[in-house]
Amino acid sequence: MSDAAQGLLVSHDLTKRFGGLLAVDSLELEARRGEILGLIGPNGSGKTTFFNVVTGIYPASAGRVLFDGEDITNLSPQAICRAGIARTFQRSRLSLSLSIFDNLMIGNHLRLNQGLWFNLVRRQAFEREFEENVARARELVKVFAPPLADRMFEAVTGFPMIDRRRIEICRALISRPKLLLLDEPSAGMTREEMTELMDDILEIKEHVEDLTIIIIEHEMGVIERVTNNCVVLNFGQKICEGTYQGVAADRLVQEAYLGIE
Amino acid sequence: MTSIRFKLLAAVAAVLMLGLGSTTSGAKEKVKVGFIGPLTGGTSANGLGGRNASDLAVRLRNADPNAKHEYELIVLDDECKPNIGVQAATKLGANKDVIAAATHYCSAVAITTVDIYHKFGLPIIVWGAVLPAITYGNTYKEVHRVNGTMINQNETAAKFMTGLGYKTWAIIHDTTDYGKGHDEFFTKYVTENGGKILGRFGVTSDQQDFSAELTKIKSLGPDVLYFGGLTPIGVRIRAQMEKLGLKAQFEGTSGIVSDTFIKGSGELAEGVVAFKEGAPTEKLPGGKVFIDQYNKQGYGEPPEAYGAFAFAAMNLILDTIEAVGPDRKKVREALNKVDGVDSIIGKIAFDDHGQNTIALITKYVVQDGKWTVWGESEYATGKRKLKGM
Amino acid sequence: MRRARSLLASLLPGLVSAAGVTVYVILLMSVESQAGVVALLAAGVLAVLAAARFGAVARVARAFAEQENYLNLMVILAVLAVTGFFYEDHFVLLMVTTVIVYVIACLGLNLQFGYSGVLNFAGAAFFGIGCYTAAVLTMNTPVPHLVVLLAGGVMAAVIGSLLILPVLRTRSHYSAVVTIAFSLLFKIFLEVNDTLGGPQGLRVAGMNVLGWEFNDDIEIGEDFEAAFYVSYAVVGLILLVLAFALVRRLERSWIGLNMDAVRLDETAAACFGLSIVRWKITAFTLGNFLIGVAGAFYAMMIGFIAPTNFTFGDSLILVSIVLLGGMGNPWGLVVATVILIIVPEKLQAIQEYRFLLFAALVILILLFRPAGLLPRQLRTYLPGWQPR
Amino acid sequence: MDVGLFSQYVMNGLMLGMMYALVAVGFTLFFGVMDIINFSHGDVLTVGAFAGLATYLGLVEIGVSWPPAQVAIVLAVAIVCTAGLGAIVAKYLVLPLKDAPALNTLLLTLMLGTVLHEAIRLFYPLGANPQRFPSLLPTDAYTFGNFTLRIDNMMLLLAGTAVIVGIHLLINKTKLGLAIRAVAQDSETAKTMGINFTLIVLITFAIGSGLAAFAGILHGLYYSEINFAMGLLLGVIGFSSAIVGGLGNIYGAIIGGFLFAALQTIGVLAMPFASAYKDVFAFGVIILIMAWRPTGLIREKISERV
Repeated sequence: MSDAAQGLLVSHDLTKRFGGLLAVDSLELEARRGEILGLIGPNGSGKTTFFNVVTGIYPASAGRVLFDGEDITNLSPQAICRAGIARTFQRSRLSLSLSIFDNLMIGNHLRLNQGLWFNLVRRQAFEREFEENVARARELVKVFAPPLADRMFEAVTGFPMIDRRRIEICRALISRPKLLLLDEPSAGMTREEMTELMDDILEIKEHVEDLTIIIIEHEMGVIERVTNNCVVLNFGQKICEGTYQGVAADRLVQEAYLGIE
Repeated sequence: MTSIRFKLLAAVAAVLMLGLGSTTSGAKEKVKVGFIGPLTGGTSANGLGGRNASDLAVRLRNADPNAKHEYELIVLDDECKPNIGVQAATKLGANKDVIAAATHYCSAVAITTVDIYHKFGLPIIVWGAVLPAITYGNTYKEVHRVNGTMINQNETAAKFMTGLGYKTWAIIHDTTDYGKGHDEFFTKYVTENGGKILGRFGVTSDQQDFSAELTKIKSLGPDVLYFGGLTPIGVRIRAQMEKLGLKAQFEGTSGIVSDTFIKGSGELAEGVVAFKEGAPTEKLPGGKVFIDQYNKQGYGEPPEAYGAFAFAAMNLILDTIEAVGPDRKKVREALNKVDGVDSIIGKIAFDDHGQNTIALITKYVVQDGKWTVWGESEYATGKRKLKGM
Repeated sequence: MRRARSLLASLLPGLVSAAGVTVYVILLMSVESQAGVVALLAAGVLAVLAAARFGAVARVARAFAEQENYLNLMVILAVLAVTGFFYEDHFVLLMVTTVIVYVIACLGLNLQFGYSGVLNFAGAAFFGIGCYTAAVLTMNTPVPHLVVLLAGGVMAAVIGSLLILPVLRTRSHYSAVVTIAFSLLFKIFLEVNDTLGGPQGLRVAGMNVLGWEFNDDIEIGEDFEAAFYVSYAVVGLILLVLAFALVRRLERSWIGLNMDAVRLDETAAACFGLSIVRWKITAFTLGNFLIGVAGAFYAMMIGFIAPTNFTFGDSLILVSIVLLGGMGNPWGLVVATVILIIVPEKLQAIQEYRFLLFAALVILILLFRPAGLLPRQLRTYLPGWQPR
Repeated sequence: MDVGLFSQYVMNGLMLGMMYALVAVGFTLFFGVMDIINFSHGDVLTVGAFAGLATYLGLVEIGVSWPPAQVAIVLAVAIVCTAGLGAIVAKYLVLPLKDAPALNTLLLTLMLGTVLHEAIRLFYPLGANPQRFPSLLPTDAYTFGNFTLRIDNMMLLLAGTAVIVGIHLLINKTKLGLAIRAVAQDSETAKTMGINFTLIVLITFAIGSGLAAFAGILHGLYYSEINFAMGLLLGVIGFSSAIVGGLGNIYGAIIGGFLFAALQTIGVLAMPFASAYKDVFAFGVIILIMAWRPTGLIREKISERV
């Protein structure tokens, strides 16, 4: 039984060191259930490193990560995925030579029957599972990227950045995570695309109840429009938190980040 | 659709060409004989020499107006690899037009393919492979060999060297069947004759650096360094002995009796001893003719150590076909009965296993940049001395 | 009726091309004169180029994709047709069977680095393990020969598992060195070690299944006699069909997808719960198993094996076949193997220059057709399945 | 074991290790700038050695017989030849495959190596046979018990050390070295900072390949013999050394080279009647090291961006 008052994801004193460099420094952070939390800060302030430690790609140097009341510090990426966290990557990490459907099924890995016997011999059962998942994937794509629904069996290489970003978000969503980590979804997009993207994110929130999102962004417009709360990092430390308006008014933040820009 | 039309055209063209190819035969009946040897890879020099020598035998025969048949030589490469050898042997064996063949320099290949010749009933004469089991490991009537085995070679070598007064040996051999076989038989005969082996070092055939082995040998202090292997590493070992100040006498096997060894070692070759089956070609009846004719044809490669054997084997095949006609069974029977036939490598006589029993072994020493027969060298007369004598 | 006709129409390009290729191969194998071989090869290349120019290749490819089952059957029939045509000719049948064996081994390699990205430069070594297993078992034990085939595969997989730890822990170039070292070590070990025949190698008994002696020519009645290689060609073909089906099914399942995901991006795959270790081990072990089975079969056919058959150079030839065919495309393997095995054999004129030309050809293909002769297509999970 | 013998083993090991290290450094340089393995490196070494031999024969032909001049000209010609070859390889074979999978480049360079040594075998006069390499250095020898110290070996060892130190200085102390390191660290950033990426790659390949020619001549002078296949095993061992040391790290390559030489020497010493197993032993240890340290003894900096 998890405590409702406690956030879905909580980090205590979380530290990540690379040699002499403190990438994340004693970070205390809390993402409350159902909110969209913005994570902002200048380049190299430790935002992506925080995601990587949470998802198990890097081991933490010190401190703890609690998810849904459970300690997930230093679990393998696979175990963390099983616990219900899914993510996107700063530089799009889709498998470009595969189809949209294939990429979605990679995201759907834990819901597919992975037995050798099932896959090789019980082809009729496999066929049923395949058809079910085609339907599921189409449903999901129809909601978040309608034009792509009829092109699910084309290679990802052929699609523009905004579509790839959508596919990547769908890949993260298809596993029905409790927590979605978005790492700079607007990178490399035009103004119009960014607006579409913000609509998409808000739509996700509308369709999937209880979903908690942490979003790393440089575009303050995106942060302002979609987040409920913000945490500002600098040199791996939290320097401020609150709503966007509150944070933007903070003197420290302006000095560290907004002022410099 | 286009592709089909193209293919039809191609087929027609090919058929035409086949027709053209086969209309050139003259009045004489055309008979096919085969040659297999390593034409690529590390031992290709010997294979190419053997091929040229066989080719020479066929050319000379075709130029002879008294010959009953016109001969065509089919040459195949075994790459010194057993599996490729099987392909080549099958190709010859399955081709019923091929009456007989001179085959193989590499023992590992020959030992693999003898079964195939037996299966297809193709009589063959081995022209270079020295492993005893090729003839003695079976009772196949199809398999013959003109060159001697490494048994004869090492028996002579061991007796000769112990006779000179050498007492202790260190052995370096390559880890191919050639090197390992020589190691085995030399050890056997040298121990029987009272010699002692102080150390034995296997090296791979592509090894470059032997300093660790040679340093160890230096500390063992043998009278003689026996090397069982082929020219390329022989050259390397000889050079590195010098660098490390190893003063032992260098003794080789048939694998280093080549001009290449002397060219590669320069002045260091002086006084190296080695043993080879057969008498020196130029000393044998017809040997001089062979060398003259070989040079006249302008082949790109020298005949090397076993060219004369390949020539003798091919000549024997051609003689037999002339005598009994182009029939595999008859040729096989006739070859089994060969006893005391003259050739450029001396008299040939096959025993029950098809092994040439009159396998003469000649002792060589390098003198002034030439492989010289021991008895004719200044070393035998005492004018020059081997190391440690 | 109309259905039958439309089926025929969609089958036609595939049927015609399969028949054409069969006739072409038969012609190529029969031609002896070098001029004939060169003319045929030139004609073949021109035909393919012309066909590609006029879109015929694409049509054939589509036919194969749509009517897979029929056309797979067609290809099997084509191989049988070649085998039947040359039923007396030992040498041609040996070449056909050799091609079959190479394809099986390359299917194994394809699982490893074509799908899962696990580099293996020791293909010839695992092939050799299969061969040596067959030699030891057939000569010293009464184990039935079909079991020997399995044992060859199992041995290769088991010995391969010794390498699993370093192979799993290392990536790309680092894992290349592990298998290269193993490949060199394996050959030297066999040469030095005397219990396994040393450099001379070992004899292997011919295959015998339920009293059917493979090494005897086949005689039916008075007049009909066929080369014993027919037996090997037929059994080899059966093995090939099984291996091909296994690899195809694997590719067209979630497992094939997992392997692709592992190859393309390990980190991303791990974040979605894929066990990198599990799928790499599956691919490596299964691949080695196939290579080992191919080796055991080959050893029984050839009858004698020696370490020089299993050098690093031989491993490279296997890798080249997979790369040239088009990584991950089993059909590409078949085409590449036929070219790399048959063409040098027919072109005797190039004898000493064979390796040079072979290497130059591989370089050209890598430069100008980096995805191989038949690049891999997107996955179709079910044969002939179309999204509705 | 007495001191003389021990010194002899150490000396042998040092020479062998030097040769491996020189080859390994080339591998590591190429990897640094391009993240690729240039497997033709061993055969480029062979080309260098044969170019040197041909130059020597030419010099004798035109009457240059003063050994120091011969050594200098042989080295210069061989290095220029392979440096040019290296740059050509980089420009026309390696750079075009920049975005292809690593395996493609690996196979391409392996095949290029085959082309190079097969070309020597077929087109150099009697190229299939081992060739005698002249002794151009003084061959005086001093003997201390079981230890034979030859002046030429000593000179080769010193020359090799000097070249390795020189490469170290070049990489760490010069502007060119800075540019090479910048490209190695992050070619994208280096490009934005105005470094001519292509030029740096070509120069690095020229340097590395020139180094191979040097190693080839060293090999010829030390062993008095060269052959078309000498680069094959040297290439594989040099590559293994670079990997075991840790790719992209010059010190790693040097350590790897000497480690491999030590393993082979120890293999012979430890197994007097089974010394043929020494390569089995050496490669076995390499596999174990890879299992223990998957990215080499000196760890490669993990620069993967997630």
